[in-house]
Amino acid sequence: MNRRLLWPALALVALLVLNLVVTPSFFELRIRDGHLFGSLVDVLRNGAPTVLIALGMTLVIATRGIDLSVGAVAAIAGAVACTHLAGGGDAVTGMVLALLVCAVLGLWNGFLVAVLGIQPIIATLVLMIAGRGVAMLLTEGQIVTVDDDVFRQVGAGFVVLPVAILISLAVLGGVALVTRRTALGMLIESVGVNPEASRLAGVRARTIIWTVYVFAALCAGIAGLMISSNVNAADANNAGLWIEMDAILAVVIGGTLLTGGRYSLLGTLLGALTIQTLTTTVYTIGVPPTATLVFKAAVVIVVCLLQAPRGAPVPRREPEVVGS
Amino acid sequence: MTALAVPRVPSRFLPVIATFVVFVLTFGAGSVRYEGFASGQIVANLFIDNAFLVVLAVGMTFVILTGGIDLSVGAVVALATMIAAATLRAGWPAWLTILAVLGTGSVLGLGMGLMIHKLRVQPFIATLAGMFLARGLCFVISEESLSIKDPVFRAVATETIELPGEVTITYSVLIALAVVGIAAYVLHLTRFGRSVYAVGGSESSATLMGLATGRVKVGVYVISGFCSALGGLLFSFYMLSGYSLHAVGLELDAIAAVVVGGTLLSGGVGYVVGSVVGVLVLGTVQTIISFEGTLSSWWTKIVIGVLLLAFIALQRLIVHRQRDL
Amino acid sequence: MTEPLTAAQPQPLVDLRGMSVEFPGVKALREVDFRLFPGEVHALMGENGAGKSTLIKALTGVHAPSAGRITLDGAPVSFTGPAQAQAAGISTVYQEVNLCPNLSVAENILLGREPRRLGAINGRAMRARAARLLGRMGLTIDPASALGNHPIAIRQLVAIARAVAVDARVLILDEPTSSLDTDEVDELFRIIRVLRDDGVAVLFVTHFLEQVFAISDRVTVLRNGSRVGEYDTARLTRIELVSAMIGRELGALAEVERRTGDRHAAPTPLLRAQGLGRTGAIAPFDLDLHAGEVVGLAGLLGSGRTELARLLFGADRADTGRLLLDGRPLRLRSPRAAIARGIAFSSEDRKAEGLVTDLTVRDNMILALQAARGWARQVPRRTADELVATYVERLDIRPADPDAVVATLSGGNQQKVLLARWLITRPRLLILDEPTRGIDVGAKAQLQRVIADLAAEGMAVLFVSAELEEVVRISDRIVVLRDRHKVAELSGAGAGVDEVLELIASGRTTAEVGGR
Amino acid sequence: GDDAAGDDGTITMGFAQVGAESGWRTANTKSVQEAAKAAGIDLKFSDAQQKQENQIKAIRSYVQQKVDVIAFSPVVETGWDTVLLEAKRANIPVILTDRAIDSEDTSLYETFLGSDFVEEGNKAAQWLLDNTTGAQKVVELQGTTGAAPAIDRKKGFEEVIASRPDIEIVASQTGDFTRSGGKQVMEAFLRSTPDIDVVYAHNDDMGLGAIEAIRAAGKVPGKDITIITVDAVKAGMEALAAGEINFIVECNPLLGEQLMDLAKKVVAGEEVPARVVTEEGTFTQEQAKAALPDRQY
Ligand SMILES: Nc1ncnc2c1ncn2[C@@H]1O[C@H](COP(=O)(O)OP(=O)(O)OP(=O)(O)O)[C@@H](O)[C@H]1O
Ligand SMILES: Nc1ncnc2c1ncn2[C@@H]1O[C@H](COP(=O)(O)OP(=O)(O)OP(=O)(O)O)[C@@H](O)[C@H]1O
Ligand SMILES: [Mg+2]
Ligand SMILES: [Mg+2]
Repeated sequence: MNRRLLWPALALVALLVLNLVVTPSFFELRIRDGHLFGSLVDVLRNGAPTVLIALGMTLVIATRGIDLSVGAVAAIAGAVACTHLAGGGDAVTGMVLALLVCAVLGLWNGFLVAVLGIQPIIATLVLMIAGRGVAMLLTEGQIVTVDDDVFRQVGAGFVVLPVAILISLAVLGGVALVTRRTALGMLIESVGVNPEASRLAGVRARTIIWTVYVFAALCAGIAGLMISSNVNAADANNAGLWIEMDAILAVVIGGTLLTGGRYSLLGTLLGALTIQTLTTTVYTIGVPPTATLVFKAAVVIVVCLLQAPRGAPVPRREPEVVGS
Repeated sequence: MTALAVPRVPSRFLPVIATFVVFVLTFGAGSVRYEGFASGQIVANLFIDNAFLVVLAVGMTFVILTGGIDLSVGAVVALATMIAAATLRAGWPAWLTILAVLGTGSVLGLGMGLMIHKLRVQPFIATLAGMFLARGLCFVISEESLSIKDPVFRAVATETIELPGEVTITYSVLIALAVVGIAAYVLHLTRFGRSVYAVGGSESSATLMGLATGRVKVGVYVISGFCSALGGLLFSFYMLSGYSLHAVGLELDAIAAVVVGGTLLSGGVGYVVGSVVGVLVLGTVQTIISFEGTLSSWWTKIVIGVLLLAFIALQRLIVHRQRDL
Repeated sequence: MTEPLTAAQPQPLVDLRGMSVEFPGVKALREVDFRLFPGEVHALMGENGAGKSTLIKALTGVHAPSAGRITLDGAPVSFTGPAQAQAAGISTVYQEVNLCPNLSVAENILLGREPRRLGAINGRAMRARAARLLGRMGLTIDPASALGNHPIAIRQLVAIARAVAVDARVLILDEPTSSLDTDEVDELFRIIRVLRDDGVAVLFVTHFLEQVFAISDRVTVLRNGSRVGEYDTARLTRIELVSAMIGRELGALAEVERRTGDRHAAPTPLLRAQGLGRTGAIAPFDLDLHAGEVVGLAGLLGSGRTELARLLFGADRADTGRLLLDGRPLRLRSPRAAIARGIAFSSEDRKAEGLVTDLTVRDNMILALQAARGWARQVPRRTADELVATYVERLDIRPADPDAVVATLSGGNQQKVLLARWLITRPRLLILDEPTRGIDVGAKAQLQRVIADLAAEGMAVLFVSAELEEVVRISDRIVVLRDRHKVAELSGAGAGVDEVLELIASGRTTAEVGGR
Repeated sequence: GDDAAGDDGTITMGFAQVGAESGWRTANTKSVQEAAKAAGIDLKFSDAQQKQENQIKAIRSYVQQKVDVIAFSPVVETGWDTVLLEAKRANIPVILTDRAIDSEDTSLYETFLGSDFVEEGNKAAQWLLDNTTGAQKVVELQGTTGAAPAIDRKKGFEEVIASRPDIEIVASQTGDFTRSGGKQVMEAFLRSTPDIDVVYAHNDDMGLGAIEAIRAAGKVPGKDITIITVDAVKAGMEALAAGEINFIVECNPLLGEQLMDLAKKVVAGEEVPARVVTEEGTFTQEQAKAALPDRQY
């Protein structure tokens, strides 16, 4: 494993061990009705939307961008699918429709960033605010409850493992494959590190930026479907609320710099799982709600302290700019 | 627009000027559309209602100019209101409370700055930890909201200053404007300020040029922590209460104000004045919404988004036009 | 190998003993001794990657040495950063121009020591002082203008102005002249001599041998991180110096003879510019570039060479005139369009516009080729490895590790990586803007040979260099620019350095083209 | 305010809503808007996006616009004095909905109309006392940490169960008033705390989330585990009627009509009681079945 990923991985392991100490049954896995159950499976399943969104976010951040709108896009996806279902529509069309809408929203973000040249944080802030309004407009501010067996599968279904986990892993595998087997990964990094040099080398920076925003929106869309399917309802207000922060945090914990360039999908996965485990830990070890945030802060700070470079710092400064 | 286009302004001022022009245009549009909009008091209210945000945006400007980010400001504001309310309730004199609040904010900022500089933690993570910590401490102090009954705080909060033309402002406005003035002075006329820009332009170059980049990086987070605490005090004047859920998401408003004001998130480019105009822009959007008065909750969000977009698009347009001339 | 030292000065000002610096996987310096005396100009020589810059960085506290000690004026010192070195009287210009592009020229010169009045920075005094310092370097640019708007050569001069603005005891210049023209170099040398006579110790790195002999009193040579020896310049010959640097006899390094003879320019131009121009950048000009021919661009600093090259590539949009490719009109909307039509452009500013420094040597080398193929069709790993291996060998890139991150390469090796990127695309027209910046003698000769070969194989090359000798040596035709106008076009046969120099300087135009 | 109303007879009301953070709140908004239309009151509505400072700005702008009466829901008790003082200076009467404010100066507002969150907690606990015997392990799904309804519903519940030492809250965690929050927390509870008897959720949504978790764990909600929630929104009532929830304490969002009546009286200068409590009940499963057909929201 990459050295950069050592600490996030250790943090994750430490959290899991903590859980094991407090709840001895934490690592237990049981098969019931052909489904795999257990706390670890819960962690993975609840973390699936964050993993997905963080994957999209990783690519966006690698191009020096950021996408704040993913939470709102997730809410819109849930709202589109559920209102379609509640109106008597069929689940598959509903979900396809939702993802189409998300693709359009991704195109929109990409347009603002790549074509108009608006700073990504502001460009996506627009959709972050307005998007939730759109989602609420669709649901008229109510929580739309649905009851559909196909739709339920996305977030709560099982094929031995929860479907949500399988989807996230599939997307992770797909992205890893596409970015490694094609030149996309390298071109994304080069646009992120030095946009001007990339332009002069003939890289289609605009298309690439556009692609990553669309991809991020699609990931957010799938995550939104999972979130709403998990509770069989579209909650335009709360679905994916603040998930953009979790996703960015996952990316950053995974060792990808917010300044763009080199990224690590595996790191992002570790980051997202760490965050989800932390949340679950808070519930299982019984941290009182009033102390939850102090606990989280303590964990983050401890991890940072451990991670801090010690010992003989031979090259004192990493030559982030040209060496020699 | 045309009036401003005539004298050739240095292109680095363009984003700020463009933001200002757009602000004036929007305000004009509001005045035409809504009765009672075009009054001096509305402008004054923009400052009264956003004094704390101005102060936060100033602190955030320092941080962003170095290429960093501070997510803790909203939480520190809440913590400040909480500490103020709790200590005043415990009978502390107002001055001691104020010192305690400002001290806490600065120390938190120092902690985050050291984490970022010494431990080389990414600012996003360090300040997020700061945010959790500050918000968490609020809950530890008290889960419920506490009102502030201290006479000094009440006086500062309620007393107004009469300006000509029947316009009144509060002391908070004066404090905020003073902070802006001091910040502009520090950024442009002191070595520390210029180093802030240098670090944002290229940290490695600044180091090789022999600047104390470490001190600058830690310094901006201390400043931001201090500004957050001061903003928190202004917030306590505004609300006369301490509450752990105050100012949720305010950090995004502060960042948005700074960026709308033409500061680049990548660092090295921008002005405090821009951030102030950015705050005014966000405030105007809010004012327009409340004057409209018929928007449902969701249309409110959509309209805020659309207005924000219109602002930025117009700003880009003006900047582009000017550059091409 | 070490020569006996002249015992002229009793005590060195700077004394490095047994310095070693290690990077993960690389021993960049091995127990190097180095002495610098007051009142001398000391040249530090070595091939690309020999460890010159590392030595300078270890001395000034940028890198922590793994062994060794430094004494300054007899007292042991250990700097933890450039700030401390500066405070101790060591003023340094590092190899890459390390300034802040977002600040003004004046600020870049005086950052950290701005004149103040009542505690506040006095902007007017600052600009006046900066203007004076720039004037000393023969520069008349506006001190209030943003540094980022100036070309790399100007930035280099600004960095030097910053370094000489303080009363330093030690002045270190790491390849300060790599982008400069003869005039600027003369100006710089004049300043250096004044400082030397005042007792300042000057450490100077360059790859131009003439400059070494022109200015330095003594020379220290590094090879592969170790010290080869310390010499008196007066008692050293060119040949000795070069063989000390490369560690073998000079044979391989004979200058590239003029090989224009075996090249045949195609009769019809490959690319033809008619009245091409851009306001504020370059006046409209005509230019024909033929396959199988090397055309050199000569001119002074700021004469518009870079601008001309960028127009031909579509990096900037032209606002007058037109381009014809193979006789057919060509509209270049972007660099991408140019690349698709077989035009390649290697920028002079490798840091800002060339390399993607966080990526590996391999990725940087195949970037343009990959971009041309589109993201979906990855250059097969085997092909990539072969191409990379070929050019690593051909250009002698060190370390020869395709997975090394470019940021960790020495300046000269970075430049070679950038060149390799464009050579790999096998363009029909190759535009090279200062391709030899920071490259050592051996590699330079090698590169010139590569260019000559490519032209012989039918490539058209447009070659821009601040080093006039090089332009003259390699070109079939030389286009002379002055004040952003094309003033002359000389065919290679008739062109000598002196003639070109005279054209550049005098304002005379040749009848062929005439100034517009 | 009184004189301004006289101009053309219509009353203008400024209503500063907190936001639209839940179905309950949306129903509340809708009720106010519809009632205003029905009562011929010109409503200026603003949504504060869950931020108290925005609510204050809105109220200040109503003062600026010289409306006849201002109404708002102060979800936080504190922080209103300054702006209400401005309203008072401008002679604009203020009606609070939902909750009172923590101010000694009762002249700052005319009246308040709303529910009592502590009372809701009491009712929930009382039902538990009345309908169970023996030891009960209760898990609590709290609302957003620090939010007034969460604090009070917890307080009210604890007050009453204190009288039965065998009822114990074994775990308590925030589910942020959302379904997915409720589900996630309940999943963790089910694993860390064996033999849960009762779930007390601060709102229906978290309760509905908990039901999903309980079902996924192979237990039967409403039978194996007793579920008590607060609010009585439609989805909650349906679950109650279906036997998955055992008891719901109503928290009625439909304040519109009562509010408009009060507003008219206040503008006309009539005396109004200092506190008007909304009519709210509780629902058992049978009552839910009966009430469902004509529930409005
Ligand atoms: N930060 C770093 N990490 C790893 N290796 C490095 C780093 N900096 C330099 N090196 C290596 O150290 C060796 C010496 O490099 P240095 O920059 O000192 O060479 P140089 O003599 O200045 O060459 P040039 O003439 O090309 O500038 C090279 O092999 C280089 O790759
Ligand atoms: N002596 C000078 N005084 C003022 N400006 C100069 C001077 N020399 C160059 N410039 C600047 O040079 C720029 C144009 O240079 P350009 O890059 O075209 O030159 P060049 O011929 O490529 O020279 P080089 O690449 O060697 O710098 C202009 O932007 C101008 O500001
Ligand atoms: Mg070097
Ligand atoms: Mg040039």
